[in-house]
Amino acid sequence: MILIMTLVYGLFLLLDFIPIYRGKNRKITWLYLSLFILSYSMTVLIGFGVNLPSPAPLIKSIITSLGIF
Amino acid sequence: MYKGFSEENNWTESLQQNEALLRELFKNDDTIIYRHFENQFNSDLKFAAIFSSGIVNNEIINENIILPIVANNIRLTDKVKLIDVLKNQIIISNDITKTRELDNIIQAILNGNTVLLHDGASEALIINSKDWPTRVISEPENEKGSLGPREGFTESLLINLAMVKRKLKTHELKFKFRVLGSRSQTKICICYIEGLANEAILAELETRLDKIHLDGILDANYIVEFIKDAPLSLFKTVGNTERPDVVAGKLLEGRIALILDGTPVAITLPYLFVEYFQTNDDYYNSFFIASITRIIRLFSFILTISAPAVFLALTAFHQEIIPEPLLLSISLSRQRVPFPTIIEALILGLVFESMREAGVRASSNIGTSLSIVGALILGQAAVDAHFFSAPMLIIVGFTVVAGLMFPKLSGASMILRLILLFFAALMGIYGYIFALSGLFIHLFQIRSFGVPYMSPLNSLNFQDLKDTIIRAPWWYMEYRPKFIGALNRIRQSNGDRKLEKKLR
Amino acid sequence: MPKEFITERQGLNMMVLFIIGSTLVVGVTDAAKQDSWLSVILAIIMALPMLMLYARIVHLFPGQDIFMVIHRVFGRIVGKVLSLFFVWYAFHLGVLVIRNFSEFLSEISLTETPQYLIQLVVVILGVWMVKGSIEVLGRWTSFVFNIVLVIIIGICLMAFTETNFANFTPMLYGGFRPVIDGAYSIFSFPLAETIIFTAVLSFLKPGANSYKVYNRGLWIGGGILLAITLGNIGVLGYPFLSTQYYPSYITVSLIDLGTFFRRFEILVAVVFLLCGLVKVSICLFCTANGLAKIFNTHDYRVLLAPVALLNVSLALFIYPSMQAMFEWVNVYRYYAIPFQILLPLLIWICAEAKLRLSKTGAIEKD
Amino acid sequence: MRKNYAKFLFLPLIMIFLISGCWNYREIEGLAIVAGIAVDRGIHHKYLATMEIIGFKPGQESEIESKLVSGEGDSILEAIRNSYNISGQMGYFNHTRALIISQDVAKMGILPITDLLFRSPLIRVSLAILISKEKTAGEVLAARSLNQPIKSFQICEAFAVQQKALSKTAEIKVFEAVNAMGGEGTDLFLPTVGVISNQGQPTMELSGMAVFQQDKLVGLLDGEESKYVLFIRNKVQEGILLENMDREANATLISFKILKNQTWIKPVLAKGKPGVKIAVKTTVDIWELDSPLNYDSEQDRKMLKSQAEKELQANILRIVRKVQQNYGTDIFGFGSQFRSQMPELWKEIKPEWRDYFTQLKVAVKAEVEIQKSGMAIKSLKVED
Repeated sequence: MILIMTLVYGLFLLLDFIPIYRGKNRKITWLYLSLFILSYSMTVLIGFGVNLPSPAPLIKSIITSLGIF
Repeated sequence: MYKGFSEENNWTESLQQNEALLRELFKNDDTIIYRHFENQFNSDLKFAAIFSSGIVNNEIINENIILPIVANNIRLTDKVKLIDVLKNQIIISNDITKTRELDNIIQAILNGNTVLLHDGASEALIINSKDWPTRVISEPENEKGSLGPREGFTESLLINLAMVKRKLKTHELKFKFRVLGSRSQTKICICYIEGLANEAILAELETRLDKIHLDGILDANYIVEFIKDAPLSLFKTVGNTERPDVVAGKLLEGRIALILDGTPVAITLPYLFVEYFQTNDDYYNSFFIASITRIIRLFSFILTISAPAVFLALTAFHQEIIPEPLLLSISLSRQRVPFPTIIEALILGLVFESMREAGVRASSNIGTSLSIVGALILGQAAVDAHFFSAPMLIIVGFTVVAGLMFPKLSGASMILRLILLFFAALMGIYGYIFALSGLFIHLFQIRSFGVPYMSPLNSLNFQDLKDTIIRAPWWYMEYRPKFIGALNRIRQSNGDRKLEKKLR
Repeated sequence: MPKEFITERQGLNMMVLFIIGSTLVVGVTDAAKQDSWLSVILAIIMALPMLMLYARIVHLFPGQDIFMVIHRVFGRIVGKVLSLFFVWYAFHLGVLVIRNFSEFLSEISLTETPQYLIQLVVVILGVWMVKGSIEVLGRWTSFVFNIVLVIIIGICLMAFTETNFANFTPMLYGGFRPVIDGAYSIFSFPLAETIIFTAVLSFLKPGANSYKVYNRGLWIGGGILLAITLGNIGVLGYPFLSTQYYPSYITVSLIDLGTFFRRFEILVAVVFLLCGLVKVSICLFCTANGLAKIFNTHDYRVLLAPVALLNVSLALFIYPSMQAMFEWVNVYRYYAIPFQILLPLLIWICAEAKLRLSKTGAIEKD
Repeated sequence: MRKNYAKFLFLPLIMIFLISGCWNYREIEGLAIVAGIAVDRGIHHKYLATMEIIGFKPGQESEIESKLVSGEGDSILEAIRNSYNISGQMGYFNHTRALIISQDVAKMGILPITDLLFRSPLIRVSLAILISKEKTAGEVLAARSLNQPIKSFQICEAFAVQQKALSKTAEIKVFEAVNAMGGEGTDLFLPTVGVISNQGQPTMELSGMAVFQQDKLVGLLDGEESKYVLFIRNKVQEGILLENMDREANATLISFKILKNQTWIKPVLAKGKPGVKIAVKTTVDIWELDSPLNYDSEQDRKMLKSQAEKELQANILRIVRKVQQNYGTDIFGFGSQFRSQMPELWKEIKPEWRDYFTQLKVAVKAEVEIQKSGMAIKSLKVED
């Protein structure tokens, strides 16, 4: 999984990011990279079997605590 | 071009020197003939006719150039130069120019004109004596029709233009000439009907043509690859045809045609996806038959790109969809077949494609025996030997046959078939749908000269569909296609044959 | 970049496919059992004023999407925070749809194919589509719409032959409460999810009517939902229906046309694929567009790819299992209240007030 | 540039394909297509599952043949999986048409089996469930079939024949079984299949039905009795109706061909007690008459009609009584009729429905409409 994901991310970097990088808009470049690295690191962590905290139970507990559910 | 030679001072009044200059330029080109002759009444008047043998009309040179000059008693006055006398009084030709530009002279010789020099003049006369060897007008092999005009373009630009002109006798039909290719000096002609063709598209075409810097243009495709949109796409965004009637039809729809010298193919643009499925025969046949065949063509296209993929998806992923009798018979025929279905499909596809290619390249006598060997013997033997399964053979064979319906799409459909096959092998029918979605996304993305490529198909409303999936009767097609002929939408009055009236 | 436009028809088609997208297979709630078709009707009526409100927001500021509206109404700082809320909602919705998508496919057929692969393919197609501009999405949608419509009408007609009308009786056996309960579920998923379209319909051609799009989209999409629900109940009946996660798929699998033409359930999967793709694309578009507006960049397209990849990453671990996913549908109806009802209401009130107060900046009304 | 590079996104997809291969890809000829499953009590374990697999005889002209594989296990899934060990092939259940359950197993309860069936995405919910009349279910699959090499498919064809010509039993699909078990006010019945001797060889035969209380088998009905159950369930489409005409002490047997049948069940409340009115309307043709009588006069025809009606009413009533007294399970779905037509009453009587059912007053009104008498004007007469 990590292999395939890395490949896909790499290709995105190659095909999608390079033109943006060349566009010399630093804000976009940083925004792009930060989102990109965030998602990649999540993927890698999942690939290594780390249990990431999902937002779904959190939202559920918030709603339950509000007492509607 | 030839800058080194076109220095003004090289061209003199001396015939000998001028000829020497030309001989230097055309060194080692023995097709250039230097014919010297004199006037029979005044042997001081020495002339030389220079032309390239083989592409000139000997009769014109003999009868209209040499004969009058030799036979006439040329009287010279001081007021008039000899060269003007020749031009205006002696030489019988409809196209004659006076020049002192070396460039023009060289071009003239190469184009088959005759250059007349005479001693004591610093100018030369260029007399039209072109007579290129041309093919007779015949029906194009690749775009045959069962009805309608039988003529096809030849390699001669002027003959081609003549054929188009004959069909559209209007002063609004415009021909703009251009020369492209630094070495080939190919003449191209932009044809359009003023008032119908979109000016913006015309301007866009001109700017794209301006950007071409090629040294030789031997075929229309040399230009097509420069001017087409989405250059990496499998699909053509610029059309081509070998038939003058098709060109005339497209011009009437407001499209622009590009006719090149030296190739029997005209380019039409903008080109839309539906044009793959329109043939000239559609318009000459009854509209019922034309509509049915057009629908069949559309289905065949879908089948030809997707049959192997769907078959693979069904047999290797979704066996639950196949009804039991069919499932059992497919399963039965695949017993003892060594290859996986996907490999089978790929190999068979390759075999059939190579057979098709061989059929195109081989001479026509071999073609029939090729089909017998290929289709009958190989196919039968392969199934008997449990090398391939019969259903796969049927599917691939059908695919190739259906693909023959679209000679213009054959390359694209082969690649599409392969891509769809890959995705079907990855995720079954879902992979196939994904790939097909991708294909349509691509088709919806590209444009041809600003016109969306899938134009009438993306909004399936009836007005625009009259000439796409079906071919409506002529009297019902009152408007030109909206996306192209927006300038002058009304094609015709309905000839007093409204559909409503007909239906009554 | 030249301004992109979608036509009214394309907007309508998008909305219909968006509404029937995931609900087609997941099925509407079964709180009301054999009366859930009543829930659908009720939900449509409930959603009508809400959707008109969304249409009003679009209409008040023609050519400006919800993020621009928020920005204009609430100013920079508050606007950005509120925009972030919407971006999160669109993003989260995209995650849910992607997860639904891959769960469905991996359940019915691609059992061994890893889900992330399916998600990746979907997302890549979505990115590709939206990258070609919202126009491509519109054209593609209206092309697909016809196919989807034909399939759904065909399926409904065929299902009609297998329908057992006894399955509908008795009406209102469990009372009216479950019906309302179910109606609210359908309201929040999928009808009021069309709040997303406040960011899409700003691309409508000038002169197009956003009310019309919302109104017709609701009726057509809701009508299709109703037809599907009726078919499911009529063919399968309770209690079997309540045991199934993907009732439409099972319903269609029971349809036979003769002995050879059977097993049309693949068509359901195909329709779901197409609708899901539209839904994912719209969510992607909204997320990227909103992010671009928050960070003051003009081209949303550059952000599509990272947003899509982030979608996939989150979709991978948002639910531990399929049961959790379906359980979450119950949470979702409460979770969605602020995004579907409260925020739009707030925006609408403030926007009206702002427009009334500052006549100078007012947009001429028709 | 930006406009066109997007299509390169196809590349990663192709690459994914290249490095990952295909997960769900399975060749069609490698499938062990399971046509039918028979579930029995095992010797060492709880269940013994016998599967009929479609096999192919090798040879130049390959042929289809039926193969049986069985395995034991404490759950059905385990039993099925254990059989893979013997055949060396994974079973493919998407084309499974029939599931035959032995009576022993059915007495223990079929809930685990149906659960497996509707849970699995691989098994179709249109699969037919049957109960074996023989000692074991495996026997049925081991019997010969005449037309189809695959016995389970033969069973399905027999169901079609039943529907068209006999109406002695009816196909119950998984989802119908689940609805009958889990629905309010109805109980489950399943068709039964047995082995009879045909030309000296054991052959499978479809007839009769098994009656269930909740998910447990409580008894069997023969073919004739089940026909009248189907009459009440409004599931008779075509078939034959044999009537014994007791006319002037001449026992006469008439075969009617049922053309059309419609049954209405109306729950009523008579004197505070729930009851049921059954109205049957049947259209028939006379097809076989074993007496010289002709029934061509108006009076004769009327008499024939009333006789037939009486006979039908008596038969229907008899089966209702039998089920009420012997089994006490509502295979007729009377309860569901109360539920849909008198929901308020149903809410009251639902908890004690079984008691109510056994004492339910049932009134039957049958109407037989004789349409034609075939092509013959009169019956054959044998002259002395």
